[in-house]
Amino acid sequence: MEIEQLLAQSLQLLGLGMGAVFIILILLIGLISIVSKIVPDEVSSVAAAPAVKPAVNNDHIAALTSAIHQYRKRR
Amino acid sequence: MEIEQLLAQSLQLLGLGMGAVFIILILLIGLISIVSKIVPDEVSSVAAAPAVKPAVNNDHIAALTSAIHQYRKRR
Amino acid sequence: MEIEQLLAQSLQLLGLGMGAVFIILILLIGLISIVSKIVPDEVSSVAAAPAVKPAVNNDHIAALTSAIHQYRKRR
Amino acid sequence: MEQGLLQLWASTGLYNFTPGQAIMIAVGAGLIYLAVARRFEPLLLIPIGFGGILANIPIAGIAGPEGLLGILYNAGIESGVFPLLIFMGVGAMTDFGPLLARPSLMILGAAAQFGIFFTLFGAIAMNLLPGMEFTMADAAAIAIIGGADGPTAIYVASRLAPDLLGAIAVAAYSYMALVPIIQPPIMKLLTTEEERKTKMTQLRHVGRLEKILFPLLLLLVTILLLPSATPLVGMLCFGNLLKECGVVERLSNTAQNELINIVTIFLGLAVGSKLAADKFLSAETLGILLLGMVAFSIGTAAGVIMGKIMYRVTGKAVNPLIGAAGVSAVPMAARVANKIGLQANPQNFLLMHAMGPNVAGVIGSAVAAGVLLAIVG
Amino acid sequence: MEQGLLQLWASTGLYNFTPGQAIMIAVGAGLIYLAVARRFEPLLLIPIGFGGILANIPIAGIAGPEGLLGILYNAGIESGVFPLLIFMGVGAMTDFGPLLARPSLMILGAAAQFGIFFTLFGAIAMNLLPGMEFTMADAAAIAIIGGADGPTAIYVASRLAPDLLGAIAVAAYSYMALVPIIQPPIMKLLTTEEERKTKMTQLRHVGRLEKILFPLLLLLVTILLLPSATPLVGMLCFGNLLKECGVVERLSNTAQNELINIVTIFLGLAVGSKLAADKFLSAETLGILLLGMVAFSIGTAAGVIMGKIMYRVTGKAVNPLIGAAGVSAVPMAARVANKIGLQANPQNFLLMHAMGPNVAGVIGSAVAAGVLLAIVG
Amino acid sequence: MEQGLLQLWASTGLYNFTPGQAIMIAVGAGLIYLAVARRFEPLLLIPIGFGGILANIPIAGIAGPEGLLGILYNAGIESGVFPLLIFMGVGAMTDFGPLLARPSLMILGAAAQFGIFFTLFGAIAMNLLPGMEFTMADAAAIAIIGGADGPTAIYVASRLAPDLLGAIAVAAYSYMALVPIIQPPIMKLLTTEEERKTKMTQLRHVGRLEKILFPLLLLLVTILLLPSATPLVGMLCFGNLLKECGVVERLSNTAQNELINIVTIFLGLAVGSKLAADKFLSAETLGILLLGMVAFSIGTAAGVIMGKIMYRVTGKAVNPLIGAAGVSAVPMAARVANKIGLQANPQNFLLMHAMGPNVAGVIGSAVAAGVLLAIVG
Ligand code: NA
Ligand code: NA
Ligand code: NA
Repeated sequence: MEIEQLLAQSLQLLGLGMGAVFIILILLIGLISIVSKIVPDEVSSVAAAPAVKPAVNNDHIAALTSAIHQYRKRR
Repeated sequence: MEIEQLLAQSLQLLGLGMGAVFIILILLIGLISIVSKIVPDEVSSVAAAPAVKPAVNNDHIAALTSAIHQYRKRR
Repeated sequence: MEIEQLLAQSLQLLGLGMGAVFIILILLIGLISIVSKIVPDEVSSVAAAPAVKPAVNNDHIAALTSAIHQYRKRR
Repeated sequence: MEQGLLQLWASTGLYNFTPGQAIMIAVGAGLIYLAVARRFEPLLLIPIGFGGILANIPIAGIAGPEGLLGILYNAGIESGVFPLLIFMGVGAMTDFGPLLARPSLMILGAAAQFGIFFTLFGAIAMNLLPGMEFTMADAAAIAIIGGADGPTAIYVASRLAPDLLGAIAVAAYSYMALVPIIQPPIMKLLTTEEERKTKMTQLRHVGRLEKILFPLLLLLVTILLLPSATPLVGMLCFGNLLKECGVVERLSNTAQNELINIVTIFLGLAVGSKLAADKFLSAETLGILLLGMVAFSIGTAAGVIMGKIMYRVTGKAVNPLIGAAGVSAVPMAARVANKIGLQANPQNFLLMHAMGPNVAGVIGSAVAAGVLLAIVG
Repeated sequence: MEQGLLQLWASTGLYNFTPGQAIMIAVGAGLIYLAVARRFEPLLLIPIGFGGILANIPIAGIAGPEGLLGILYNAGIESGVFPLLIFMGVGAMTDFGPLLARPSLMILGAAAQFGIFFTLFGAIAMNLLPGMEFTMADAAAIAIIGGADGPTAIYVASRLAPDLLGAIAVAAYSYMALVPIIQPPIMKLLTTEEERKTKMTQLRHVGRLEKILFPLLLLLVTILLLPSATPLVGMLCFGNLLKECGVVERLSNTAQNELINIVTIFLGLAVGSKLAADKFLSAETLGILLLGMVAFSIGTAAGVIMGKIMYRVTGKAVNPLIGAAGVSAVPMAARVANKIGLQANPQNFLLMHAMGPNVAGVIGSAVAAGVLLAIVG
Repeated sequence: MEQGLLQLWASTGLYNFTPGQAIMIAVGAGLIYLAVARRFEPLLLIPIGFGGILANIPIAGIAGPEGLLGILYNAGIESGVFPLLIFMGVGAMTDFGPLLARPSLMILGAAAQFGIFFTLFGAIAMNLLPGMEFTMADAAAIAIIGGADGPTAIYVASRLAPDLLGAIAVAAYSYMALVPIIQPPIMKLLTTEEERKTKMTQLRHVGRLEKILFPLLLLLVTILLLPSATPLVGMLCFGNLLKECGVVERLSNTAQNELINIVTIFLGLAVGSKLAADKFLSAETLGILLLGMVAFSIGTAAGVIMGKIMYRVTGKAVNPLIGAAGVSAVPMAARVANKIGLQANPQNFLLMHAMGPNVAGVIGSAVAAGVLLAIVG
């Protein structure tokens, strides 16, 4: 490749790269801000309890099962 | 393979498998009971001593040597 | 190979091997003695300090750069 | 510039996602949620769930042969190395003392393996349903979920049905976490209040030499009768010998700490690589989840029923509840037996009595795995 | 005997040395000297320097395909496994709390990546000089030095320009060690005394759930927009999740201690295998050293300038010095910002404020690496 | 059903055993017995013995190319990686201070290597016996047992005579454990009561910088004169540098704890894979056991005789007993010298004086290994 082409390509990479970095980090700033507003100040008691009793319902299997059903319907 | 064959084979596996599990664990129960009767209540002082002096005889080499001799004779 | 040759070769290895071992260890004795005379009794304060501040000059890059220059000149 | 932007856009996830991948990433996140918020076997389900997310990222190919998860899978699971090292670590962490103190209770650990073999039959029978196609190897790999032992399930599945490995591992660890939900109703249904109140006599002291000899005896019996189980049983025994022999403490510590931790991280990520959408999102997975539940329930019931037999035979010296611990799921199942026992009688501490059948269940399912590998493999 | 002596003499190093090998052994010893006496990133530069020595021993072939270093290189660096595991450990050691407390400062971590892309352009421009021949892939691998992040640089170089890996890794770690020398003059040049005196308000408390969600959010954004960065970002997030979720402490401890230590030893030795004389002693290495310095300087300047912009926009709520920490080089760059701040105002503690941009810089350069891998790779 | 039963019976160990396998399982159990009850190098002999049992299980194929032991052997011993990593750990655990305090005593560590080369000659001479057929490579691999250093013996054997590796490793570690039995009679036979009573002056203090420079000097000399020894010596020096440099404590700790423990487990099991009956139960093994004993005895004698020479030359400043420690077998041989010294004179503490020749013996046998690999390999 000619040097001019390489230089052009690298300039383009400069733009794309800095653009991608800024877009991703700015998006992340937004998401973090939203989360910090939604999330209660301290973590929910369920997760924080040191020795929580194991699951009390079957939402696990329900989740997997519904995911599969959903997927199969879409195909 | 036909489904009937598969079902028959799986029934057979059920019998063989549970048989093997019971035979091995029952054999083990017997062996453990025998060992617990043979073995002294607390471990022999040789093994228990915290800083036993290393071997005092050559039964190690003797063991290996005799094993080899024995094997070579049998061939 | 004939057994005589093998025996001769193994005798030769005996000489070479013991020679190499002695030469290397004696050389090492000499080097250690020299080092122990050159080196100050306790380690230099730079290396011994528990939380030394990082490098204060560029002799690192200088070293690499000069190594490369030197090499390229020799070729 | 435009071309570069297009190239970049064509390389985004947004551009390349398939619905299956999106769903599987949600499933991975769901596993992590259950592991963190509900304490579902977090040591395994966090790496598996995260691995599942990584495996379903478009373009990146992390689960492919040149991606990290693919490399880990090939090096450690296809080869069988990771589950065997985990089993060594389990051996180094297991105290067989309660089992040795009252070896007859091992029979409970044998009975509970009925869950495995009944499920094998059930999986084959499922072929009568449309959309299900389980070979004998598939059925065997699914059945081993009933062993309630993660590394055994992964080892057998990697040998017999690698395509189903993801679903089998997820089912095995999930149901192990669900033992406190699945077992109690079955245990209560099959036992009377009086049976559940049964107290058991204190366990005898077990000497050090007996503990050293046990792994060697166990290995010997397995060698003589079922060599196909010796990779699993052998590594369990090796780990236990390291622990009990008392002269290689540093190796024993490493086997039950750093080494098993490292392997657990790698194993979990590698199992996650099998949560790729095209393999996981199928009717077979539903069948596996259903059969796994059946396996656990039947295994529990078989253990309890054998417990009831022993209750009668021994003149009420055995509380039938500890039979449920025979499925393994160490130590969760033993704790459940203890808890149900306490509900019936607040002075009734069954934990140590249940640990014997519990660890016997690990041996039992390793033996069952050996049978399946010998005949189906 | 004579023949044997000749054979032995012909097998000595003295007989077989090339000047390049001798020089490279001196370079390896120099790196060890700097690591030990000057504390230049000793965790990496001691293994790299020692590996460099071993790689240049004549006859022994330690860096060859059947030598220890060659085996480690093929197993861990060519495959990408080692840098990814290091990144997992880094994730398990990193507290993203300061970043979460004031997310807007992430913008500083973005700006500092300008050093990478400017250097890419500079490397291509260097082709105008005689004796330099950098392909676009070479240029991208060199540019990533500006990310000031060792594992990222090694990962990208191993994918894009394995021949330059030795020089790139040495440059990356050396300049990371030289941050306290390189950055202060630039920081002082670009800021006024008043700006440097700026105090910042205390950071808010960040809850545990926010910390758990962050790695998942970060991964999600990366999946959607830049899948090619997900191997690096994914392992960083996985490690951080292990740390923050609080339910797998033993895995987290292993990831940030024994596992990362083992991998660091192997990675360093393997990188050293690329210090073979014929690859390292070339004009390209000089170019790499020069460009790396440029990359660090430009990155620092860009961070500080963005800091000055934020200083104005926020009405003096942000001290521009912390922009320099955006290059990453965790935690050295944050410490430098703190130190320069203290020089201007002895009550001005910037350390925790600089940690946000600092860890954002790690994310930023992983993202930049993803762009380079997506477009150039 | 019948067919299934037959298939299961045909897959039992009972059906498939060969007498050789049964004997080798007994040998493996014997090694474990000696390791546990008699403390024969348990860190190695328990994994080796257990690996030997696993390797001789019929059908299971655990030592085969797809079995765990076979995989570990190929990955770690055929490649040379495991012994080299052990050597790194040994380096990180070794204090060369006593050697540096009085370097002239290294000559004792040189003299004791006579055991290696005399045994080489002896092994070749054994070909005169019927049933023995040792090539020069076999003889060299056997001779290295006289180095009294496990990883060196395994490394050399894996390169020169992999088929004999099992017997050589077992002999090397067994005789290292037997040092307190083998050495004292030889030591007493060759010395007078007066010689044994000789007290030695206290060792000078050795500075940190000397300790840092030593591994680099040692490596330098080896590079210049004997590159074929640099893999072994290099890793020893690398480990020692990690320990002594003082700036990478976490790497040093990992190298001398978790990493060496993990590798020891794997190495032991992998060596065990070479205890397969068809290789081990041969006349050659008897020859190896005999020659190993000769090697230890001759090495001890040579060390003591050199000690007597130094006793004269230095005017009774050197106790000839410490010459026996020159065979290495660290730290057992030094302890034996100390014990025999105390028997002659209860105030005569030789331990630290014997540590110098002891660690010099490690270097000496690594050098001897280099010669053998350079000329025979
Ligand atoms: Na089980
Ligand atoms: Na960065
Ligand atoms: Na030696």
